[in-house]
Amino acid sequence: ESDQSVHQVSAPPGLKTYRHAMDQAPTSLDPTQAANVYANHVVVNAYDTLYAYKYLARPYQLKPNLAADFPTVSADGLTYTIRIKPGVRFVDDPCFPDGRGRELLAEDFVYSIKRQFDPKNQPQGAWLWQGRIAGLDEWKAAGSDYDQPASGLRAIDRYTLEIRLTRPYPQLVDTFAQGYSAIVPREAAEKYGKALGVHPVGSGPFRLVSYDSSRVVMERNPYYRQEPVDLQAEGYDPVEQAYTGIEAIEGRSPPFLDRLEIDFITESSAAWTSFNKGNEVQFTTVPIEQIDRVLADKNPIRLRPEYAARFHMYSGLEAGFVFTAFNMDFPELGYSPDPERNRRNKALRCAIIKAYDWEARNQSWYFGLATYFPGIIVPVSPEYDPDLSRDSVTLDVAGARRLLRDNGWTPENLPTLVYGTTAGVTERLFFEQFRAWMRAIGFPHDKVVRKTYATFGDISRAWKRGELPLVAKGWGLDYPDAENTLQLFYGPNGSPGSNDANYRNPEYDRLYERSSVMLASPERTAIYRRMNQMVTDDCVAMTGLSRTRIYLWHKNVVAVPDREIVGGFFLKYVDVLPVAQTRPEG
Amino acid sequence: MNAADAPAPLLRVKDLTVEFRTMDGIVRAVDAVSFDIWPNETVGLVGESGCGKTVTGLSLLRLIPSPPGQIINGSIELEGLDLLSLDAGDMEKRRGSEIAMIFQEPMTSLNPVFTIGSQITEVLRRHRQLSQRQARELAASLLAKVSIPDAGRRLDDYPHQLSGGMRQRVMIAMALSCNPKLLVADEPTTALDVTTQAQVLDQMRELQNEFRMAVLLVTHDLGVVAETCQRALVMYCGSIVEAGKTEQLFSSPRHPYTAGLLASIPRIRAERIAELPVIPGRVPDPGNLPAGCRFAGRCSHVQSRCHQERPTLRSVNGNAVACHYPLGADI
Amino acid sequence: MQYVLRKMLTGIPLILGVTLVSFALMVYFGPDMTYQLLGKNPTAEQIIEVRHQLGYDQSFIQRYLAYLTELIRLDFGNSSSGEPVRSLLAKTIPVSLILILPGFLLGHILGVLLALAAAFWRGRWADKLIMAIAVIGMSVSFLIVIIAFQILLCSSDGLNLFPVRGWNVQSLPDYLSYIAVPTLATTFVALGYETRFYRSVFVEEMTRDYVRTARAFGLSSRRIFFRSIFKNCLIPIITRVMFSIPQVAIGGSLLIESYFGIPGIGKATYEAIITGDQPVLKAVVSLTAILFVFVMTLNDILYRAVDPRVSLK
Amino acid sequence: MNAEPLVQVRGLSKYFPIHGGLFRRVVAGLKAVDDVSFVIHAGRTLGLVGESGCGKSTLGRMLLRLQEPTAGQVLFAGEDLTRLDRRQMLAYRQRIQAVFQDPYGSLSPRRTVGQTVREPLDVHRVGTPGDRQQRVDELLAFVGLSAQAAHRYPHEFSGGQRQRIGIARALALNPQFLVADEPVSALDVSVQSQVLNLIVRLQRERGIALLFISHDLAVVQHVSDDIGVMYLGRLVEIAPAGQILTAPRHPYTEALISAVPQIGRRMHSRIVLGGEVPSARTPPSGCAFHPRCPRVMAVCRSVRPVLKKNGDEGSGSVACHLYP
Amino acid sequence: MNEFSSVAGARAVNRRNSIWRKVLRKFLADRTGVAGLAAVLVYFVAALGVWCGWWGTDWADLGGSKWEAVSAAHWFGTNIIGQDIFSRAIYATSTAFEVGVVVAVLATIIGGVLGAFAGFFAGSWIDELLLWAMNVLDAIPFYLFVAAVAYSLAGSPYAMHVAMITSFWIGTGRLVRGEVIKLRNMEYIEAAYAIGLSRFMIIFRHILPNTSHILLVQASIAFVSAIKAEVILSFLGIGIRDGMSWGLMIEESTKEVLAGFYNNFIAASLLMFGLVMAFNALSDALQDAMDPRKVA
Ligand SMILES: Nc1ncnc2c1ncn2[C@@H]1O[C@H](COP(=O)(O)OP(=O)(O)OP(=O)(O)O)[C@@H](O)[C@H]1O
Ligand SMILES: Nc1ncnc2c1ncn2[C@@H]1O[C@H](COP(=O)(O)OP(=O)(O)OP(=O)(O)O)[C@@H](O)[C@H]1O
Ligand SMILES: [Mg+2]
Ligand SMILES: [Mg+2]
Repeated sequence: ESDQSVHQVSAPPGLKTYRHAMDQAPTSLDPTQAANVYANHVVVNAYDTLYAYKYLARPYQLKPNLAADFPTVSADGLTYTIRIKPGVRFVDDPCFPDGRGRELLAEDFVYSIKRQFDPKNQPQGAWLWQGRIAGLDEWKAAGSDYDQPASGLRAIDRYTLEIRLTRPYPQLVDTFAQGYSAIVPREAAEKYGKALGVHPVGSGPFRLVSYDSSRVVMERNPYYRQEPVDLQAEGYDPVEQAYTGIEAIEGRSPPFLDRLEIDFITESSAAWTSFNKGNEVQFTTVPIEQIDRVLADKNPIRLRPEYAARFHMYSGLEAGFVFTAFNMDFPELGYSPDPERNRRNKALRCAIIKAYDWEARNQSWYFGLATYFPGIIVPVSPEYDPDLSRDSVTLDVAGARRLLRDNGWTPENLPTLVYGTTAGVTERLFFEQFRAWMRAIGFPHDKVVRKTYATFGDISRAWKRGELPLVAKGWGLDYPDAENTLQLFYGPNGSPGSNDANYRNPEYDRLYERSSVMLASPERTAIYRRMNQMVTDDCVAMTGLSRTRIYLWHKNVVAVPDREIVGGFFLKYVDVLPVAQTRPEG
Repeated sequence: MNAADAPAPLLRVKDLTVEFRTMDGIVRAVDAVSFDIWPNETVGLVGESGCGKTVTGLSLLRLIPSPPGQIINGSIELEGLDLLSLDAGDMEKRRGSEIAMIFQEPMTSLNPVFTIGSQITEVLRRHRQLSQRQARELAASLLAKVSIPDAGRRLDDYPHQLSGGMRQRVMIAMALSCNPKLLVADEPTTALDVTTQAQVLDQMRELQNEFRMAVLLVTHDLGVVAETCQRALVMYCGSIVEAGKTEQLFSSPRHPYTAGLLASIPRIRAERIAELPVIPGRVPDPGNLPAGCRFAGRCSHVQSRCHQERPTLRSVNGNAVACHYPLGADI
Repeated sequence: MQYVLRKMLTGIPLILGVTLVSFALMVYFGPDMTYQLLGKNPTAEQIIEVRHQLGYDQSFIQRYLAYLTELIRLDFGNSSSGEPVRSLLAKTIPVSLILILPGFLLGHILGVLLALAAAFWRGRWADKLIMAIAVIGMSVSFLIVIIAFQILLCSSDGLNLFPVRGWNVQSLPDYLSYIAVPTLATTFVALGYETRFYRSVFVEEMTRDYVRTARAFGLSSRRIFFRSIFKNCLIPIITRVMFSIPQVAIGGSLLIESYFGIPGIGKATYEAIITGDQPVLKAVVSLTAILFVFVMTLNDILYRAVDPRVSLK
Repeated sequence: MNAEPLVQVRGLSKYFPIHGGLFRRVVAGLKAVDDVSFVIHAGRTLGLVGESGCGKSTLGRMLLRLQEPTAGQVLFAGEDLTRLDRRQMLAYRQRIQAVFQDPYGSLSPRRTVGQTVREPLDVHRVGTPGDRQQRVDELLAFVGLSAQAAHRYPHEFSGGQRQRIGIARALALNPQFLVADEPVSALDVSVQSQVLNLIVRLQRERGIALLFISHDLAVVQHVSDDIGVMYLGRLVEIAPAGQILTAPRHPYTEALISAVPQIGRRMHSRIVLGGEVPSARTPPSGCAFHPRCPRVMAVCRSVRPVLKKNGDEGSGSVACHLYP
Repeated sequence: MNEFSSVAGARAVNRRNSIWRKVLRKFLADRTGVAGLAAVLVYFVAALGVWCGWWGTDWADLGGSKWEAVSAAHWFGTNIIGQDIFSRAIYATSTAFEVGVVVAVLATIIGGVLGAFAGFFAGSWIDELLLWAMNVLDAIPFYLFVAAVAYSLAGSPYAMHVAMITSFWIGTGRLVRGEVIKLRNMEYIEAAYAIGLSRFMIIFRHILPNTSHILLVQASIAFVSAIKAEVILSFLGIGIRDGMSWGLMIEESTKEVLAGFYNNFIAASLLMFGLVMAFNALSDALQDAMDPRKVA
């Protein structure tokens, strides 16, 4: 009997332990709930996925993980055949007949994807495959009986999968790198039911020891398949990455740790203090408020010597962005049946966009380290166009005022801007900043109001129900393809879908539909860029900004940390050297 | 020990003056009070509410709450030893064993969460070298002395299980336990019913004789004084206005206040009288006393001298009286 | 015994009341979990599905009654992370208890001691000093104390003596190092209140007639103070200690737990409130109500043990 | 006696419930007042004496309908007050008024004397506001206070003055009957007589009937025409004042009289009762006085005596087996 | 025999409300109390100025750059988005008063009235019901209760006020109830019955005014508690929604202090400490001055 909460031992001396810090706790470790990087950090380490992103390659590149190779795709792009590696074992767990983990088979993958379509699990990942993989929706409609087959998702033998699509889906392989597609044995899901969320049974590099709202502790999975690291294949760049000492893992089989702890530390200050103490967490993202203390230089980013002596650093742009969209369904500023009003509304939106001071936002919140850009294709996307006109992200108060005046907007007839946020301090200051900008172009103080929501769930509800004229949100890429952000403005995705702006542009929608079945190509890139321009021209959103992340880790840790796209894949490659070897006392 | 008729008094109080600091300024609650008590004598201290009786009694034991009160002048000699010169610890030892005091409120004067037995034995053991058992036996016999039936078992009762009269008798038993030379009894029977009051007073008198102690009986009931005391002191506004043998004082009062007081108390008369004699007016504000005689404002014999000059206590026909124009005196 | 039984019976309406109010506030009108459980690109159908799963589509009465049956069975199912509520509580409550206990005890014990000193030397400089410190202690915000202590004691800018946060307790030294700062902060803040309260209790008791009686019979002031007065003061002391138990056991440590990242029941409850995790809320609310009734009963029993006046009625 | 008495009390009783058991059910009754009857004629005073807790106040409160009787009737001018509802009672409140014991507790400390005295007039809407003001001044003058007193607060007055304010309030509505519950017990001797004189005067000048409650026989006899003696909730003797003092019949009355401390008398003549006043919760069987009675007989222990008219020797009644 | 004029009448006639005068005199003799009052008044003037628009109007303006140090233009420097911290701290003073006064007044009124009813009808079902309600609300830990109210009334700017009032009235209610049970047996209540006053009139005319000393002291305690609770609630994100408060400033500062920027923290905590301290001194002195055992 391995009651996990009982033997929650601290790192016994001699065990190689790495303590990671993360700013939020996952709410569940069930792959059906692996909606964010927090959950994925644990899920992808406890479970296996068919594919994964390469450890070191940037931009992100896929590689087979549990799959033996990339899929074989039929000519029409509709049928995928995937072989998985034989001999992979689940960890030992009482859910298995004799308590010993059995072999992972293709059928387990089928089962795991079906779980995303079983309402009992309150799954969150179905949108990735809904309407795309044939038969799954029907399977769900028929009552989600796992013994019934789904026509498009089959295991043709123990190690071979066949997937049939309703239409081409170039991002399909990316979805198989998501935590959502992590592979769960049926025995565990049936034995633990809901408690699977705190009791993962997988075949990933680590197995769970304990988990609560303040940290998760995992230990090495002794059965994890032996696959020596090939740094070249992982995208190693000796010029950029040699300082990390990563070459030390070449040819060795992960995981290298005996024990992995992830501390969930909400307050960045606490994380920072803990990190600095030297004997607690060994990794942190540099809290934004520490930037001036830590950095000697911002361009390029360089640590101050006292930090450089103790820590390794990596910095890069996030795979995501923040933006504020107008809800076009609000007749006060969006679509209006009256063409004249429609025109004036557009002028209003454009004026607001001009008044939005991205530079100030960048300076005050990100110490000038973030990158702001026009449109909705983020800089880390391969399709990003660095030469796009920056007018839409350049402050132009005079121009904005002129635009308002020319279109008959006066302080009296300006609509009230309701800015919905959650209750945090940063959100409030964002709002205060926004209000000050709007006042600069003539909005009266009380026509820019904040509405707070208790939780992110509550504000999402307001967005999904179209109750707010402004939607200020962030989007993290699920996979490195601009399609992932372009779908945010696709008409049929309107509320309650992801198109919270309820942008409806037939031309845009047509282009989106066309590009969504295309493989990456210059032609597809051109279409993406045209769509991007449309969103910009229609003044639908104030966008966008990608933050720079700066990671620090102790010098005895051998790693290139990352938290983008799926998050957490790097953990199995982390190695820790004996402290005395590397830690210069300061 | 002095005999009752010996010239040396047991207690000699001279010029005792007590002041309180209050919001309304300094209040002189007791003003140059002097009196003597001889062994085994009962002395009554009477006067209206607020005239300083309790404060006088408390100052004999140096129990004036301080702050705000302070004895600012005078001496209190018990068998020739000035109590005011003792240090706090010394005084503590003498309380209970040489001079003890009991109070008016039998309901609240005992600690509600200890049995009366433990309260009595605590006092006993404080002053005498006794074992717990001896103390308990002694306590039981004391309770029996104050006629509490079934004394042995009653020791384990809590105060609230006793009636008011019994509680007051427990207090008396406690007072007797260490055989003090002087007992100050501050209105010990005022809160009791008449029939109970009679019982308790009776008892006190008997025990006083048995234990040969002197009692200063503080009360506002002239009837009680008349029936129990050999001598009486009449206080008015912080000073003694008249003192003397009880019978003489009550039969021929010299001070108009004493006379007025005696006349105005309702008493059982054969005939209903149309109107009781009264002393008009009210006691002056303690913080705002008149310059001359403090009774001048209410006195029916007042003369102009009374408003200017304070009379001092002097002997008139056997009574000591503080009045410029004492009644029935031939001047 | 009969008395205890009666007391417990009168606790039933209280439990109903507490559960009703809390159910209405936290569960019925509380945050809507639906949208947290939806994927990034949900459909209207999924929304209905999730709402049904969560029982949001039922009436208040139906949901409350369902809750009561759960309460009677003492089984509230699984929290939103999937963990059985029972094991969640079993994990978090002990942490909260041992986290808060030292501060709780220290606050009350030191409070009583300081109050004793202040009352004993009433009006003197010791009293004035203690009371001045108490007022200062009462005037500083708990939050500010926590932040200041954390900077002073845990950060590399300060003394760096204790862990900043977390809860990794395997041994006594671990335990002590984790609770040190929270305990200091809670004690610091509680002390002002406790001292003042207890001092006023002692002072009030010192003016009682029986104290004067005891003094008139020559008992030493020390003995009067530490024996007679103290026993009389036990009643308010017990009441205060007792009634702060439910507060600290469930809610009192919320701030500490969230600031120091300690996985206790306060934090778990708070998180359940903000996420609308109904099973956890229901369990905590029920537990609180039961604990409250229990404490009330216990308080009455102790009260009777101390005060002979009560026991006879 | 002529005509119908103003107040007739018939078999008045008040039992307070004693709770016990698991559900706090009523397990017994505390007989605070037990089957008391008497009459008071207009303009006359009945004095009521008895020891603490014997039920005097409870009786007084029942006459004022501040407490509901358990049994019995209170006839006022022929009307049974116990049957009136709240509204009907309001009319009678003007005719029956009360003076209370505690000069400190019977006046609201946050209201001026004027407001206090005026309040009955306001409640019953007597006259115009101007009239009321004038009436307040008159009343204050009657009880010997100046008109300025109306603007001041009770705590600025001495006990005797406060008691007079209370009397002024009681007189505001020109009552016919006054219940005075220990109106002078809390006062100093020298002030007591002032207030007693006032009560005598108002009774004489205004012809008010009075129930005067006190524990002090000396006080009672000064104002009363008749005196009733209560013991443990029952009336044990009632007779004209002169008679009861000179020739008490009940042994308790005798003891009570002898216990009053008197100037010019030494203690020896006193009858001292043994034992304690029993509690009303556990009244002795038979005659409640028997455990303390110096003249106790066998019958006293078992049979409770009833109040009987004195046959030959004068008027009055007594409840004692000594007088068959 | 009108001795009134001879003795007391000599003093000034018609000194109205002299019970309060006595309280005032006692209060004025208490030096810490007076100092507290003076400090509270200074704060009050600061708050008043904000309401009247004399100062603090630029609390929302982006008047400077990020994290400016103390200077003549910005007495406490500026915050992360360049707002003037001094203006915000002053503006927060008015918020503190707003929260404090609203909560104190309403909680005291509700506690007073309900407590008076419970006490007056002690033993009846009204009392049982009110006691039950008090126990129920007491049984729910304060911060959780506030959080629950705040989240269930999410969006309402007064959620925090409602929550605080709902929990703060209980203390007052219990005290008033206890006091009223004592008062109920006072003879002046009986006298009021005898006169023919209805029970409602007795409660409002005779009972409530006589609990005013408790009400005043409780109100001052509620005021302080509200200000202190606001800080913690704002920190937890369930306090003030719009506008500025010390709690919000401290919330802002929690991250900044580790960056070595202490201005928000110091400004807010010092100002708050000052007000709370002053108010504590004030309410202590009030409590002493109004203690009925020491007054009448
Ligand atoms: N603790 C105190 N603080 C201030 N003044 C006091 C204090 N104790 C007594 N006094 C003052 O001393 C005076 C005398 O009080 P004392 O208690 O001796 O009167 P008393 O004669 O015993 O009256 P009573 O018959 O009411 O007991 C009072 O007028 C009062 O003003
Ligand atoms: N509300 C009540 N509930 C229960 N018992 C009561 C109540 N009021 C009075 N009693 C009891 O009734 C008995 C008579 O009380 P009452 O107050 O009438 O006596 P009293 O003669 O006026 O006494 P005192 O001289 O002390 O004023 C007492 O034993 C008392 O305990
Ligand atoms: Mg006295
Ligand atoms: Mg009475």
